Order: sequence, then structure tokens, then C-alpha cells
Amino acid sequence: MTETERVPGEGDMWFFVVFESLVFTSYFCVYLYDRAQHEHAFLKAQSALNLPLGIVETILLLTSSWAIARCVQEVRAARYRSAQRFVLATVGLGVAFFGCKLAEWVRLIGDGHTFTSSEFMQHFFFLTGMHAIHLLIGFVVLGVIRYQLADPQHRSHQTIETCSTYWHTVDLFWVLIFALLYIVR
Amino acid sequence: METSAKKRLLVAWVVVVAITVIYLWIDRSADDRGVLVSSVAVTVAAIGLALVKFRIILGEFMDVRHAPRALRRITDLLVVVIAMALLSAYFVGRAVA
Amino acid sequence: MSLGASLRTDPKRELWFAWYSTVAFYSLYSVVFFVLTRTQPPGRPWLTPEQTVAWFADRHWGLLVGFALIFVLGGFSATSISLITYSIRRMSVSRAYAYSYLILYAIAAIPGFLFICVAMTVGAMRPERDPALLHWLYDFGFLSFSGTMGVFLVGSLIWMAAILLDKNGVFPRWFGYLNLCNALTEVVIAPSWIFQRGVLAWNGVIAWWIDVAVFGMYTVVFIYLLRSLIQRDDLGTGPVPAPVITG
Amino acid sequence: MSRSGERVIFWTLPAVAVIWIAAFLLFPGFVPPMSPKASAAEVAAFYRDHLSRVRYSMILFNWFCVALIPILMLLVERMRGMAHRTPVLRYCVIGAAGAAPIAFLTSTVFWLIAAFRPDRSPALTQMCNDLAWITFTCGVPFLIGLCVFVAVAIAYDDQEQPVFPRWVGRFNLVIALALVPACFAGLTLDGPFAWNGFVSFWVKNLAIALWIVVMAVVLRQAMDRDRVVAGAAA
Repeated sequence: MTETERVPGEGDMWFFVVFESLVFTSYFCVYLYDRAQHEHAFLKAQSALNLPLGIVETILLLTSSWAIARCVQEVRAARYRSAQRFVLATVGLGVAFFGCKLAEWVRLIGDGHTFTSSEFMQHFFFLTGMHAIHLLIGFVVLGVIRYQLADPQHRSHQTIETCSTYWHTVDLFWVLIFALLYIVR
Repeated sequence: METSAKKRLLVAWVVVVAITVIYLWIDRSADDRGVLVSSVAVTVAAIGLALVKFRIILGEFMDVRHAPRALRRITDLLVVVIAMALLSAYFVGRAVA
Repeated sequence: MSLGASLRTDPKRELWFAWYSTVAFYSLYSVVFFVLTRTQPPGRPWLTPEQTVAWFADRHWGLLVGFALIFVLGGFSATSISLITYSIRRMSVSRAYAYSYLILYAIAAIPGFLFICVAMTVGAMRPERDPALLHWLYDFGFLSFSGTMGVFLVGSLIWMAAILLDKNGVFPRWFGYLNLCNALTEVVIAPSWIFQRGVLAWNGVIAWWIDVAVFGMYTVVFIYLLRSLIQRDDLGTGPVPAPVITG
Repeated sequence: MSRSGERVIFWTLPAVAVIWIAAFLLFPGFVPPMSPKASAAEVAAFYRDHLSRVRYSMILFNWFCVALIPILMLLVERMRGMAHRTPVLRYCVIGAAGAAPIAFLTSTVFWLIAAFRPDRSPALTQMCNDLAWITFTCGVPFLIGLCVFVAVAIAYDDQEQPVFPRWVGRFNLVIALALVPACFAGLTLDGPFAWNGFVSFWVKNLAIALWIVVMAVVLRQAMDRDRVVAGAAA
């Protein structure tokens, strides 16, 4: 199977993927370094997290990523109605993720684990909050895809691929954040 | 060819979800009856597995697999840089502590 | 052509005037904040009132002279704003984008740097003031300087949207995305209103160091891109007024 | 492009001038200017003794400190006729014209806070008073910028019949220079450079007043000429 090599989406978007990954990596490094300084306190605060919920969130987001990748496949095959359904699925999964996230925050805050209660929680709310902001921007981006699909005149495969790249980036960051906040000991 | 692409995407999804579920097992086995215990092995494994998922999302979902060499190189380099940065932050932090 | 001659006769002279003023302004700004007043990197938020007295005493003349220079030349912040507004006017988007940017950043100057200059000058001019009040001035200075990023956040997003919607290729699209990265790091400073120590405090590793690294890159990049924009522009040499661009 | 309504804006200027002069004279701390050397107790006594005049004069300034913006926009509109290829200098003037009154507004806020609770600790009242005076005296960067931008715009307006006469550009530079010493008012508590000193107070504020008067006169001339041109074209 030989295919021509092509950049997925707009080349310049990859600058964002790389640059924003590095910015997030710098936040992660600060967290890991801090964590090593106060290991015991971090472990204690970390035990308040609900791992199964985190795993459900991760699977929701991974599935949304799969759905938007399927959407792009359908767009390439010019099956726009089916592509629309995949975008809706992506939005639904993203909303479900955000709902879980909100429920998790509410539960933690209710239990007294707030932004200011411990250093671990400071990092937790900061990283998940920054991720949530990226996710919310992602909904705007999904809206752009939907708009593009609905209107044959303005339909640009490249724009759709660029937008899906953004959505995957939201997923990329979550995969790291999840491992670092929930699993790392 | 098209069905194979679809299938491949599904396999990628199954793999990343499976890795996510492995975390549950790692997490259970790492702790001492519900009390969280510090562990270098778990930390390194968590970061390693996350980067495997990171790489799969890039390659399969984001279609870097079919991208020109330059982009493939850049994203591979990104994974390496992130791995080195995270591990060194962790180990330097431990050494200083 | 020498700078002086080009500023007199070049058809793009007002653009060059604005560009060189921008470079001069950012250079002065760096010198004042990092060297003269030593208010960047920022002071520690956890100082006691008595330590604040020592902090002010330590840089008494630096604060007074440095911020006096900002009082003299701070108005030149308008040159980079107007150049960027002009760049947006060259794009295939509504003038609403350009005017939003102009008004957002023009007003941002007051909380963005005038407040810290006033607070620190007032702090330094009476070393014998009650330490609790000096402490308050210290907080006012740093928090107003670091914690008022909303205008820059929205401003960056306006510029980003204009660049990404533009079909004239005024800026490379990756710079549009860099605007988004910059806007997102403006969010990160908000916790400095909450934390007195740690990585998210106003001098913290995340809220200050990472942020300044991104902002510094962003600033250098946009100054460079504005320069190439001016170089590329073909404004002709015909008689004026027959403005190429009105608005 | 319609010029209609510009004269309405122009003739708000005398009203603004009257209000500003009235507020200036009403504020008991301007004639003569309060001394930065006054002790906290003296400052507190000042606010206790002159409470109403401080409040009403500063409320007046608070209302009308932005009233010059429409007139400055008339100046911006005249700049369209200049021999420039881009609107960059116009944007510079708009930016400076927007920020300058907000700086002034900030100082009125500090004065009004100082007067709000005259029974406050004298040290606090003194700090509010310092903040007000430093903002008022040193907060001129946007005015300096405004003058320089107008001067550059006039210097670049090289056509046979420039919008403003050449000397207006040089005049703007002189005004900008006259404002500079006030920026250093934090350095000394007495002498001509202190905030109540001859240079930092009288030279600075009279320079601003002179600028407003002179620019109003040349603005009027330029507007009249525009109308003649428009009439000839019609």
C-alpha cells in the first residue's frame, strides 16, 4: 500500500501542537519537581482522587478522538452526512467528559479539596483547569467543522482536518495529565 | 483499502483504551491496602505508557503516519523531548529532595 | 540609507517611525524593569511589612528614576499598538477587529504599567511611611502589573482570529496560533491573586517564569514580523493625500 | 465622508474649559498646591477642613475629565487630510487620547477615596493623597505621547498647504518637553520639581492649558478650510 505523503490539516497548525505541548510539558516538569520535594504530602492529597472516574474520563476523550478521526475519514470519502454524525458523537463525548470533570471538581471541593487546600490540589486544579479551557475552545473548533460540513460552498477538507488536529491535541494533553495526576507515585 | 483504514483506527482505539485500563492494574498493585506509596517504577511506567498513547494518537488518529518525513521526525522528537524533560524533572527533583 | 534620512524621505516613514519607537519602547521597558528598578523578576509575595521597607530602601533611587522614565516615555506603547492595528487593517477582515485591538490595548496601558509606576513611586518617596502601608503599595504594584491580563487575553484572541480569517497573507498562520498560545498563558497569571507562595504566585515558576518566556518569544516574533510586513508593503511614491488605506 | 456635527463638538470646548477651570479653583489643594512635605496629621486636617470642596471639585473632574476626547477626535479627523500613506499616526493619537484621561480619572478616584472617610487613620489618608498627587503629576506619559505623535504627523505632512502650520509641530514638541520634568516629581519633596513646585505644577498644568487653547485655534482654522474646500467641491 503506497500512499502519497501529506501533512494532515494545515502545516502551521503543527506549530501550535508542538509549541503548546512544550508549554504543557514545562507545567508538568514543575509539578513533578515539586512533587519530589514533598512526596508524602502529595501522595496523601492524591489519594482523594477517584481513579475509576479518571479512567472513564480518559476513555471518553480517547473515544471522542477516534470519532473525529472517523469523521475525517468520512470527509475524505465524501460521505458528509456520516461525517456529521461523527462530529455530533465527538461533541457528545466531549460534553460527557466535561460533565464528569465538573462532577469530579464538585465532589473534591465538597470534600474540602480545593485549589488552595494543598500543593497537589493546586497543581491538580491548575492542570485540569487549563485542560478544560483547551477543551472548551475545542467545542468552538468542532462547531467550525459542523459549519463547514453543513455548507458545501465553504467546505474545506483542510480546515476540517486542521480542526480535528486541534481536538486530538486536547486528547494528547489529557493522556499526559491523567498519567501524571492519577497514576504517578 | 478504506475498510482497512477503518479497522486500523479501531485497533488503535482498542490499544489506547487497553493501556488506560492497564493503569487500573498498575495502580492497584502499587498501593499498600489503599494507602498510596511512592514508587519510581510506577512513575516511570505511567509516563512511559502515557507517551506510548501519545505516540499512537499522533501516528494513527492524527495521521502523522502518512505525513512527510519532516513532520514525522518532529513529532518523534517531541515525544523524546517530553520523555526526557518529565523524567529528568522527576529524578532531579528526587535527587535534590 | 541612514535611519534619520529614511525617516524623513521614505514613503513608509510613519511605519518605520512606529516600528523603531516600538523597539525603543520595549528596550526601555526591559531596562527599567529588569535593571533600574529591579522589579522584574518580581519581588517575593511573602515578604513581611518590615522586609518590604528594606525592599523599598534597597532600590530607592532605582524605583524613582526608573519609573520616572516610564512616566516620560510610556506613551510610546501606542506605537506598537497602532502598528498592529494597521496590520489588521491590511487583512481581509472587518475593521471591527482593528478597532477592538486598538481600544483594548490603549486602555490596557493604565492597569498594565501605570499603576505599578504610581504605587512604587509613592512607596519609595516616603521611606518612613508605616510598614503596613508600604506592604499594601508593594502588593498593589505587583498585583496590578501581573494580575490584569484580561485585556491582553482578549486582545491576543482578536489578533489571532483576524490572522486566521485573513486571506491577504499579512502574517504567517503559525503566528495566529502563537497568539492563541500567548492568550492561554495570560490565563495562567490569574492565580497570582490567590497564592502568596508557590509556583502560581506572582513570582512563581509557572505564573512568572514560563509566562515571561512565552511572552518574550511572542514579543520578539511579532516585532520581527511587523518589520517584514513594513518591508513587504508597497505604498507607492505618488502624491499624498491619496491614502492607500483609509479608516 | 460627512463632516456634519463637527462644529457641535468643537463648541463643547468652552463649556469643558469653564467646568475644568471651575473645578480647578474649587479644589482647595490646587491654589496653592498642597505641599508633599505636609505631615500625615496636616494632610488629614486638610481633608477634614475642606471636605465638601474636595468632594465636589473631584466629582466634577471625574465627570468631565474625558470630555476632551471628542475634541481630540476632531484633531484625528483633520489628520486624514495630511500627506500620510497610512493611518498609523492617527491610531497613535487615538490610543494616547484614550489613555490620557483615564490616568487623570484614576487620580480623582484616589482624591475621592481620601475624602470619603475623613476619620480614617491619617497615615492612610496621606497615602491616598500621595497616590492622587503622583498619578496627577507624573501620569502624563500619554499626553507626552500625544504631543510627539501630533508633532511627527505635522512634520510628515509635507504638502504645499499642510493641514496645520509647521510651527504647530514644533509647538507640540515644546509642550511635550515642558511636561517631562513633572514625571520626576517623586524624587523630591520640595523645590521647583516637587509636585507643588513651579516646574512640576505650574509649568506642567499651564502647558496643558496652553496646548488646549492653541490646538483649538488651529483646529478651528483647519475646520474652516475643510468647509471651504467642501463647499467648492459641492
